[in-house]
Amino acid sequence: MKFKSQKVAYYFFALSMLLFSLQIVYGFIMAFAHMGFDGLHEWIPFNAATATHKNLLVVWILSGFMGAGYFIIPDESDTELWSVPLALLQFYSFAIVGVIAVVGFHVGWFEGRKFLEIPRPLDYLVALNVILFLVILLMTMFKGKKRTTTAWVLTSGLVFAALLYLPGMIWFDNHTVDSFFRWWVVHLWVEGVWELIMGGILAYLLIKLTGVDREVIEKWLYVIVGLTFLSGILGTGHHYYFIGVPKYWLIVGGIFSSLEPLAFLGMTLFAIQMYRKGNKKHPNKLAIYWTLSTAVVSFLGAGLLGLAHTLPGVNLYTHGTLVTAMHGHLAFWGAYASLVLAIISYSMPLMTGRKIFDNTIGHMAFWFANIGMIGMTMAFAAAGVAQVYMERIMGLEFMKAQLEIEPHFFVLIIAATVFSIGVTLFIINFLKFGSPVDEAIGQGEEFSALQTS
Amino acid sequence: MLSKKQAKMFFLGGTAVFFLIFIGMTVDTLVNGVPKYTHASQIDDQVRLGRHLWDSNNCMGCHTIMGEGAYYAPELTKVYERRGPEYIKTTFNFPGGWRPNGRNMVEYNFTEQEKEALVAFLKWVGESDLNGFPPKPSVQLDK
Amino acid sequence: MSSEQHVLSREKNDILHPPGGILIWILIFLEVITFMIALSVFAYMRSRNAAMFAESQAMLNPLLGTVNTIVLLSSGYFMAEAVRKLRAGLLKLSVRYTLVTILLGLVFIAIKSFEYSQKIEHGIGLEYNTFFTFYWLLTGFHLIHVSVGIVILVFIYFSLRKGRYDARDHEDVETGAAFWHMCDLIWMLLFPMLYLIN
Amino acid sequence: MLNNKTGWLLLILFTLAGSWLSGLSHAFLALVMILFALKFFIISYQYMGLRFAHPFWRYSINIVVLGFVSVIIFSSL
Repeated sequence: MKFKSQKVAYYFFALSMLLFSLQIVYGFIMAFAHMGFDGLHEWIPFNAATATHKNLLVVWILSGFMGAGYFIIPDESDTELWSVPLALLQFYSFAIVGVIAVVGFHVGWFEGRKFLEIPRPLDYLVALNVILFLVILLMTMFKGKKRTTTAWVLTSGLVFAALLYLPGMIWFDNHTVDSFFRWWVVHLWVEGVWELIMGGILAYLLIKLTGVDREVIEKWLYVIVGLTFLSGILGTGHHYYFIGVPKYWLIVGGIFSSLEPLAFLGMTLFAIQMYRKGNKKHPNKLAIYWTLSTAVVSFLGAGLLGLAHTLPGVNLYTHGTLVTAMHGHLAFWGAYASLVLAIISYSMPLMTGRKIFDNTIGHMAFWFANIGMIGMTMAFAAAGVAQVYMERIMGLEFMKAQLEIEPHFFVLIIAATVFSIGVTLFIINFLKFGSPVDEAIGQGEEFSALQTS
Repeated sequence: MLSKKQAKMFFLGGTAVFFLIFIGMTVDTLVNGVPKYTHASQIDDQVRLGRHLWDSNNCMGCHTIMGEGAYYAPELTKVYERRGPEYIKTTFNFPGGWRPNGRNMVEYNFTEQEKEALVAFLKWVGESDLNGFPPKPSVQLDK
Repeated sequence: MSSEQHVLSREKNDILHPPGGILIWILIFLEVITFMIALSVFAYMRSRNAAMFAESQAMLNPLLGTVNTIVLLSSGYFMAEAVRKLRAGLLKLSVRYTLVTILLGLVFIAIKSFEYSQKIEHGIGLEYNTFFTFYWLLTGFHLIHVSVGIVILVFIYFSLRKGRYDARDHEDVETGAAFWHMCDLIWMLLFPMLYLIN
Repeated sequence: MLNNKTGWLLLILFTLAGSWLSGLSHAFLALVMILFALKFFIISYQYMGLRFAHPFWRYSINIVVLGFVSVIIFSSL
């Protein structure tokens, strides 16, 4: 850690961990309900559970991104954060809005649009909050003398993420138009500007962890985010196949979204290549593990599993089935959850001065979480494919098909237990670091000395 | 070899061009496509109220519509055609919550007008041209 | 061995240095393969509905298409010459050839626009039928590439006039030229598929 | 040896031949596609300097173009 103000990141990371564990709890509630055990129905009906599960995901990942922003931007701009009190204000208001939203879901306060269930009044608070966050970051960048590409890519990703939230806040009479713009938010987030953020954080981590020349990494960073946008923007078409828009979206969406895996493949090859090129190995093994697993698993989950059902002819049958859940789980885990865990693994030793970066708990957390998530993906895949065949091809009624696939949810719960053990271990490790201390300032220097030699 | 300037131009230029194409297609879709495909002229106050109820009760948290939503309860795009209005209306205020096949629906307290509105919304959805979704099963085991 | 071959063979056996730079070649492969996928889908749709496709194809004007092909190929020739002259140190000629390339590119756009306006006059839009959906999407995307290519060439033209490039340092010109040739390559696939064969 | 000018002449010749042949009969489909593949190679090898490039790039483009042309020809037989 170079600067005192980087400690703000810790609060966001801690909030991230808290919400992540809550999200898993709601995941279990839903999995049990799918198996037929919906004893909590009176208190937490399925629609409240699913809204909470999805929104907690978005909020904890955003919280992780904000923490990453507060950690990375001062380092890259070579200056203290513009204003620590404002950053803390932003943190507390963010947490409060999150709590209100989650409590609201349980008393039936919804907006009811997939992924954007947060009610409209809270949307405005979120917008204000994010504006404050961006102002702090941009002021820090302008204050500092250095303006690195990595910092720019990260910041512009965050700025565009905020801008793209706006189309989701307009009311449209027509459900189709509403759907259309809802995907502007959701798709252009996860397959567009969030990948800018991902690229920025990944580049920062690779620069720090491998010691490869910054110029080389940033040059390829441009190429990869370029490829992401080339395929991702028109790839939005794969959400427009069946919502009541012209047929040309089938062609455009089909072709461009099948190119999307190439961007992820580029990201994977880039990370592995840089890792192999770097001759100085950073002692923080866990951060390296999580960084590389982000690159690899995002290709598997977002790239390959996405490709598996993105063609219009296939998607006609798999659209709106558990096949989507299969892709969604591994994609979010690989691309974004692992990324937040990677930046946490990297920054915690620097903020607290405790060098717990190669311990058994950490390694077990890594393997349990990843293996568990792959198991969950396979359970979803089996359930989804069975559902497609029974419901869409053989014409069985929805509920009859659902009863047939209940055993897959048993497998899902077992895999999810393995996954949760991994996440619990990660959080135990996180707690072991304790809180950040001022004595840790200057701690990163020994690693940067390693890199420049 | 590749210079950083070229890479930057590739990123900025590519993004700008593709975003412009996307905007163009969006405009065409919203102006020429959607009104025709979704019978936008038939959206009246009933449908509007139905959609509002649909959203504010988070029906998408269990059901799917146009294939979007959660995967806990049946897909409702063609439910008007499949079940008819009376059946749909029965499910809303069913004492203890509708539970036909082992999965609980929330018990609602809709007025007669609200029920009508939801039915009107589902009817409107069912009449939209969705490019062949939901697909016709090749075998009809349940028919 | 001419001087041109000397310059080029210097980089002969290096996989990371194809002529014009590695980024443009990654892009060229992506583009060519994308258009090939689209054309394969087009061919598949045609096999399922041959009569409608043949009827629609008859509504296109192969003469305009052929003229446009010749215009585009000639512009490609002038661009290749511009790069060759630059390598030989003949900056003035290079500037002139680049200008001719740009003008021919504009002629291509003009003819294409005329063709488009005729189609629109007859009420043949994006959603007329499957054939024309493909026609508009494919030629439209190609036209966008041509327009982007012209923007790039205009930048190169002014940089050349300012004397930013010479016989030794001209990689950007090669990259721009490669982009321009890519438009030719794509058109070599589109033209026979859309206008000629059935 | 091919140069830019003869390349251009061949390109124009092949274009006219392709248009003319396809107007005569649909039986010339394969021939037309082959003419256009040849033009593809003239542009990439002569104009874009691919003939001086690493074999990787040359083989890749050969495989891609020949693969596409043969798919089109054989699927129409």
